[in-house]
Amino acid sequence: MKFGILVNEGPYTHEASDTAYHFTAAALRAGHEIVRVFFYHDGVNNGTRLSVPPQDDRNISNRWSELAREHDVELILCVAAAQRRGLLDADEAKRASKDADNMAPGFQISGLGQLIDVGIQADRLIVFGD
Amino acid sequence: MKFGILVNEGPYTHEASDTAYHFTAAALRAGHEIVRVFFYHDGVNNGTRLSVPPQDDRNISNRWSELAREHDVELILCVAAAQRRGLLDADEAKRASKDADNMAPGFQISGLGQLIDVGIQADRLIVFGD
Amino acid sequence: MTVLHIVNKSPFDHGSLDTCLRLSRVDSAILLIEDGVYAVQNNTAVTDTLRQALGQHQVYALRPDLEARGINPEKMIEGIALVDYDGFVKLTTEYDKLQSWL
Amino acid sequence: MTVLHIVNKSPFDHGSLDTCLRLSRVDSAILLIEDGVYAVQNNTAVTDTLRQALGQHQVYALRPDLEARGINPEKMIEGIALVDYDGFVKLTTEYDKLQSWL
Amino acid sequence: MATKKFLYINRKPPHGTIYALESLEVVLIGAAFEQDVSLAFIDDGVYQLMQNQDTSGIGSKNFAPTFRALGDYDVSKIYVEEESLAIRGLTRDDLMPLVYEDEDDDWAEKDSIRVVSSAELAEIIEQQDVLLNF
Amino acid sequence: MATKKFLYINRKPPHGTIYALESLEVVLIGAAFEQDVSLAFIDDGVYQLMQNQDTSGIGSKNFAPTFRALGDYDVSKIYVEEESLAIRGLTRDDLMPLVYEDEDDDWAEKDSIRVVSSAELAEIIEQQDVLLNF
Repeated sequence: MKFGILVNEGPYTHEASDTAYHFTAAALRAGHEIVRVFFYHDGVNNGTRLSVPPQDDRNISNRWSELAREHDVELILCVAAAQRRGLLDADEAKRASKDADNMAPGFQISGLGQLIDVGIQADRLIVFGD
Repeated sequence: MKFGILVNEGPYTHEASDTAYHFTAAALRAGHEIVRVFFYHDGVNNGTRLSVPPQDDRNISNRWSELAREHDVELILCVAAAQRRGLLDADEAKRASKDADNMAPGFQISGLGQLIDVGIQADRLIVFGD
Repeated sequence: MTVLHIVNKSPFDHGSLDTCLRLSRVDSAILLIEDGVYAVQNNTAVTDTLRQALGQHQVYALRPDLEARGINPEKMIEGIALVDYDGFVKLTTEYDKLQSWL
Repeated sequence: MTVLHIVNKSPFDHGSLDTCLRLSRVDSAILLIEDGVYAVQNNTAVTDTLRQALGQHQVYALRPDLEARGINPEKMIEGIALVDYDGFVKLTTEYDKLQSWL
Repeated sequence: MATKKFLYINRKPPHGTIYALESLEVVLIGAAFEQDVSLAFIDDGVYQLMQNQDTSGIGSKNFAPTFRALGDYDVSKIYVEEESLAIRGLTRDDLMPLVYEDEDDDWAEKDSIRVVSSAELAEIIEQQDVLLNF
Repeated sequence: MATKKFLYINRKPPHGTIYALESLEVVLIGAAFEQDVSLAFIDDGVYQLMQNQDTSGIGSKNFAPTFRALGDYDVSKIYVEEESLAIRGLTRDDLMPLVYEDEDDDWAEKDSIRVVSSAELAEIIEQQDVLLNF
């Protein structure tokens, strides 16, 4: 079955980001297809590569990046939500004349249309949030 | 009177960050002293310099930076909360071997002791959060 | 030595206002801000709760938050005092400590 | 064509569970996750609500979230089924659409 | 590609958090995809449609007027739960007028807002393909 | 510098959000400042003290055992609201044992948790200098 995943909350702050990860990993284990994980609202903060969590804690951003690498899962940060919150890839940083970017590997920035699109394409869209 | 301000939520996502700003500005107008604004939990996200809000919206990080410059207000991001969420100054980035930093001018990174300290020093500590 | 209690959540989806009222002494005051200001309206499911509170506490609400939400001051429960941000700051100097019911 | 309703908030501080029950048709199912799992315990202020829900809906709860919170399955209201993440995924394939009451 | 029925469920009040504003941004973008779109306002979500919202005092973006543009985007099914209005002491008149032009009725201007009971809304939810919550 | 009375008010459940964990980090750091510290657990905050929490299944940090260290940090006044326990079907026995050694009583081990009524807690709040909420 084809799944779409929407993540509305940031890492560590809300369990939504953990639950979404565990659900996505379990769906892949069961042989389902993940069409896309779309990060919206504070969810875009999952895509930072600057996080330095305590050594005895999980690294949430790395965990998503590995999922993308190992299973070729598309991880999309909403561009408008990401700009508001200061989550930029190199292109966005350049366009906004910012001197740094902070997006983690495996993530991409795209428009809200990708959320509607996954709603159309997927057999099930599941929302994780606050 | 001496005020301490605690901000627990990130910019745009929660009104707490706006209310804290308006309160701080009003306290300064009334001639009070702001001992420190301490940013904790997602509040540390107020200190990013990479935010690119829509042109017709307020720029929350800039607004704090200007307050710091014009009124010499101390803006402190909790180091542990900031590391978890990927909010780093140049020193922290170097220490963690990260290739970028994202803290806005006027903010400083320090420990949780600064929150207790402002609780002790200030006549009033006010908390803005979710 | 008394407390200014600050409530910032809607009383229709959260228990913050109830908890505040349960744990506030008679002479303390209550300030409604952000989504907490929805409690001021007349003819709602929490109007009786707020009327009772007004018998025991001075109750304030932050005017800019009311205006943002389109709440008509004429439809407000009688006895609630409106303040702007300057008035908010003044209140925090008049009470000895501040309790934000997050 | 029926719905799996997902509730992730504590029923003691939020109205999510009440709204879910008010707006769910008899044959739909309910899955409690994250802080939503606090609703499963016996002898609480929401136990009656959940018992009534069990008469109309299949009710599930996410076991890892129960364990994280130290909720003893023996103190759970009878009739609630526990699932792990694999079971969660399986449920979402068995119901036609998913409604997260955020 | 087949048309799907999308329902946006709005349960949060408008200015304390950004969910309502960012949810409306999705609706506007989504309108270009020509799906069968409805909106539901439940619990504190009904406050999003209040008349006379003026955010100048808190300095944030006033997105309430944008709801009035929904009719032009062919978003004309806006369900408001009656019970949610009632416990908040509100009636239809406290909400903004939201209208659309009905192309099947010589472009007559019609009311987009439909106040519905909980039972009706439960049926509407069951009829959807995709349920979006923010 | 004079000693102030700090009360940390905990009203949020432990694992759905990070507030409880980060609040406990403040308490531990604050202990070094030798102020007069108390903690209150109210509403869903009482769940922070539940026995047998095991977060291995959700993969997040299990900080519950850290509460047991509070006695060693001279944090020994832990108030739990009775009404909050009651509506959750909980009693003192559902909570972790938290103890401290009383230096004024030949280091006898004593219970840190004091289950109090709403009225008592309202008085305790009034007696503080600094009220911290997260």
